[in-house]
Amino acid sequence: MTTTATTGLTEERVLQLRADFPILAEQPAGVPLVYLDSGATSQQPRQVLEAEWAFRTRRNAAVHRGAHTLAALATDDYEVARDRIARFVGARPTEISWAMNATDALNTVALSLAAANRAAVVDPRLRIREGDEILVTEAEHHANLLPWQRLADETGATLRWVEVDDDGVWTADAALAAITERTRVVAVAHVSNVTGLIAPVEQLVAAAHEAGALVVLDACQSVPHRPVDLHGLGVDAAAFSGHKMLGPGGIGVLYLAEALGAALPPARVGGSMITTVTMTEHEFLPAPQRFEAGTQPVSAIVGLAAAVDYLEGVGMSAIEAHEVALGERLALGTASIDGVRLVGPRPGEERAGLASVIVDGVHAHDVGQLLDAVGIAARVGHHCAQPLHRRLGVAATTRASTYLTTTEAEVDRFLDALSGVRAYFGAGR
Amino acid sequence: MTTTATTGLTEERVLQLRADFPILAEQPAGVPLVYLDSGATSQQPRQVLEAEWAFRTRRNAAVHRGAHTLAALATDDYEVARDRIARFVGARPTEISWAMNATDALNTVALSLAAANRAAVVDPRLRIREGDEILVTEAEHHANLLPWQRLADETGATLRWVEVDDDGVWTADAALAAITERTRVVAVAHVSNVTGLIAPVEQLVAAAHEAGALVVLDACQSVPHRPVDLHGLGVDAAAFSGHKMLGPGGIGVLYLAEALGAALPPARVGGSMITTVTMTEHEFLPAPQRFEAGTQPVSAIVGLAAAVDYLEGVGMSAIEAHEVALGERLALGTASIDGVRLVGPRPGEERAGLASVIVDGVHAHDVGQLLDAVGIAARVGHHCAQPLHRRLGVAATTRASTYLTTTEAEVDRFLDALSGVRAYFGAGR
Amino acid sequence: MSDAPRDPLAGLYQELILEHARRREGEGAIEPFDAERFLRNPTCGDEIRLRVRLDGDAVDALGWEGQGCSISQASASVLAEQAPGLSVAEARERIEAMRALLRSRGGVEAEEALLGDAVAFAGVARFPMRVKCAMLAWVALEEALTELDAR
Amino acid sequence: MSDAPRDPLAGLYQELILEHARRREGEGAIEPFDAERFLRNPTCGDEIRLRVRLDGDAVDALGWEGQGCSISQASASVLAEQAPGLSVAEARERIEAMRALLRSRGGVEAEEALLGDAVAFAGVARFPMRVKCAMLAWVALEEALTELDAR
Ligand SMILES: Cc1ncc(COP(=O)(O)O)c(C=O)c1O
Ligand SMILES: Cc1ncc(COP(=O)(O)O)c(C=O)c1O
Repeated sequence: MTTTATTGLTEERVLQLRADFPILAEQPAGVPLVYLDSGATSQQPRQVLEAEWAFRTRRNAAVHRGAHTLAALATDDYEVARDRIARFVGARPTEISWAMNATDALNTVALSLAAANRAAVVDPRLRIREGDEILVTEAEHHANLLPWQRLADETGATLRWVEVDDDGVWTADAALAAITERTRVVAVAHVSNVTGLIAPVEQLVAAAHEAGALVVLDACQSVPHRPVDLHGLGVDAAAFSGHKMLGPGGIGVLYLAEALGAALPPARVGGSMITTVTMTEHEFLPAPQRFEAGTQPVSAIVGLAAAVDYLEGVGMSAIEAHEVALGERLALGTASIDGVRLVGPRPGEERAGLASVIVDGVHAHDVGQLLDAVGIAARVGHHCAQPLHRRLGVAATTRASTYLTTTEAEVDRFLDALSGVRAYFGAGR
Repeated sequence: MTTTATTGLTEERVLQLRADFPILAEQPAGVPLVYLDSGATSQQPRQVLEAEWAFRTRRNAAVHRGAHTLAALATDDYEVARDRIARFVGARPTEISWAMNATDALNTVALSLAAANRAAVVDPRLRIREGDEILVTEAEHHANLLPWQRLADETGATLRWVEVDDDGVWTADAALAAITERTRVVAVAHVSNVTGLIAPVEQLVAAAHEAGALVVLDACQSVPHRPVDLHGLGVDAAAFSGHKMLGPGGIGVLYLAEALGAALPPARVGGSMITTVTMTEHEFLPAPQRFEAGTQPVSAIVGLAAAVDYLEGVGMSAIEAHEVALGERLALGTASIDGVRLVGPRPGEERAGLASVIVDGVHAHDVGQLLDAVGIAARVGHHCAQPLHRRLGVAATTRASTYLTTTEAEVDRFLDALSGVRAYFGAGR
Repeated sequence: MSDAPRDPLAGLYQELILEHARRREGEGAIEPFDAERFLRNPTCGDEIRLRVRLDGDAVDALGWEGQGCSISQASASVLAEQAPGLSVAEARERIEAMRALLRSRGGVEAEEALLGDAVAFAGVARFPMRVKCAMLAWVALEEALTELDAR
Repeated sequence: MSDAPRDPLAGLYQELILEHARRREGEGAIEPFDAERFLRNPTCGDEIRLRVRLDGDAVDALGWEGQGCSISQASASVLAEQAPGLSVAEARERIEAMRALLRSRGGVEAEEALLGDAVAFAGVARFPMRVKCAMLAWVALEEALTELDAR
């Protein structure tokens, strides 16, 4: 078994980090908390809370267009945070704008493409017509599926998808074969939130760009957990959420590569994103302001920058190695329990630090309830991926997802509890 | 002069409240801060910060669809907060959904109406066609203007507006005369962020409903400052922002009256707002969930509920009386300074607790700079209302806006500093 | 509130519940039927399709198909066992008692006389997230009866 | 950083700036002209329309129209006073020096010899929000010269 000590995080280091997360000392179910639900939302270290508290009690004001000092200080913090977050994902600050969450960011891309295609003159790079294709996978999160269903509907394009196998896994070959000259958009999750599968982004980008298609990356499960270089990957757009990367809720990040950001009309319109407004007309500022209508979640952005500082302080490569080892431990462990079916890549194959399972004869909600009784917070349900679950033949799975604060002992407690589930419910009797 | 002591807040009470706001003790410009920019963004009391801190360090989790205790606790807090906020504005909890800010909420209404009108079968209540009219005023904030410009564009409807006079004021008569059978939407600010004018909402609603039009209320400057009963007013939709009412940034509130919420399609699509999703189709949950795609800003919502508690603890009627008195003091005071032109209602006429002025011969940015030098944080610029400023014949005005923590002495310091501006810049020499 | 029980699940999964979840009394689509309701709990995906046949003013037969957690399946099974023979008014009364029991958060003494085996669900009251699961079939019957009333 | 001066505005509104803001040297639309730029500072709404005419390699005349705060108007006035007679290379050098001065946050000693009266803007460097105001006309000239270079 891979040991996390060499390239990842030592147990000592993990315990040290855990001390920064007040909630990990809580006992919501009356027993020590084993938090294995970072895939849904992560917990926040003191440092993030303190950065926000400091901002709100010392420098809070409406940013930009303020002549007073407080507004200047707030604007400074705001733009420094943007720089910080941009650097974290290998982007230019002007390529980063804000959203309510990743879902909002993905909707913005799809809504903006729809608006671009309703315009009298359509930018040829953005053109989507009847007969064109939008490509997703069968494993997408609803946030990266529904906006494209709707865009296909509105433009008359066809939504196509890469199918998954019985384990919920799709292959690079199948995806590459599905990209044709008719493809206009390829929208895919970098890391699946259910299977932990890692998409071959570089290959997809090469093929998509060759075909003249845009690539939109749902980076919700990658940016928090491994080093991501958006320029290096070459995608045209990407979305991720602050609340999944130690940051606060209410802040999503939209990356639009310079060329796309310059071409796309905004989805939302209002104050702070215009140059001139008359009663009948309006003109927009360039990106990123163009995509930032109204007052932005400044304190959350400052908090997210602090989260990024924290993550980089630990080291994204170390976090990745730590979680990959835990993911493998989960895969191996769950696959060896009788009557438990592991979803996604097989043990030994590449996967992120999470695992979803099906317990034969026990509904996932009952599994989750029993886990909760021993303090384990895992997630049960369709994880916003109903088509994938339908393909797997179940309504719900049970998912354990790890982060930098997860210990091997916690994974083992999960595996141990999981082993007892079928007996408890008398499954297979 | 009206005294605030009888029906408003005593000076003692205001000083007591100020102690709850850590930032008011700061000296960003090196002198004590006189914060007269609550109209742009308000400051947050300890109680709001503490509520969020408690949530984030003890109960933070993804809400709904979680089987574990932490998720149940978070869901509880989330729905209790929704109830709290709904009650504050006289709405049912199912009529309240979340947005990034008020701008986003207003965009949602306009985008959803556009989507409804692209559907194969259009709900007659939502139908907007060529020849129909959307009515706004010349004084609207860009957030309540641009979305309607775009909706008019997309539907072929005509955007009409109620004109303002030389003071930036429009009359109920003019507005009522502008509502015809062709009117489909009336979108108006309850309180103007520049002039402090209070709209005759009940009259507009009666006339609009008579004509079969929807009324959308931009309540950004009313809900924070005076008692607002949305059911009592009878509007069909309303929007306001948490950051203007002692709450955190990143949370806007969208009110959709039950009938409209049931009829409107969502603007954003994704997780947590669906019943069934296949690769080709999706079905939505009823309101409010239908309008809440993806992870919502739960901590900010909890903070906003704490802000509402704080406001009600002080009493919205008392806050209103306090600010109305300060608004009158501002109006009287500014109107009596030589070379200073007060915008909006005349002294003695009804106005909210803010005032915008034009200083003859001195650009607003220079005014703001000089005020800042003596610690006064006022706002200068077009306040996201360019058409109004064009009508007033200036590019920018200087605005002082008050809140429950503002003292008479602060207003007087502002008036005093304003009196010296023209001399400092040698205007009129 | 803070007195966490040693086994927090004690009381939730009564043996009777697990047994009913396996037995699935009344599973199947009855024919003919007077009313049918399809209900779905969007939070967790539990589903039920419930059919009811009346004989005059009494429930003659009840059949259901569905999927979900053991709580939702067991409560459908218990309902199917109890409902036949009840008058419509009695059925409504029992549904109301079940609702009161589940919403009590432990505060209400279960009306054992009225609810019979269904008192096994008393433990669900301490798990608010599961109340909807336990009520699913019962609400389906309630809605079916309301539909029949309206005819 | 925390040493707040007693009059924080000292150094910002030099008498020379206020005087230029009133004088508005070079205001007006010159004819003929070789290049024109319209620039707007979206943050505060300051606007300038600047025209330049060359005589061989030298700036022959410069005229501007615009509106904005005293800083932006005065800096246009100072520029209009200084530019005529400079070679294009000298003009660019001076624009660069102005930028360095304004961005210095007080750290750079103003090159008085090079900037002349424009050193009066040294105080702006301590007010980052006003730097764009002071640079507006100068950036307009820079862009106009770049446009002419490209011809
Ligand atoms: C009247 C009015 N409408 C709309 C807005 C926009 O609010 P937000 O920036 O929070 O979206 C504001 C605040 O700037 C406002 O004062
Ligand atoms: C892969 C993936 N995409 C999209 C989302 C949506 O993120 P959010 O809810 O923050 O908008 C999630 C998280 O739920 C996710 O895991």
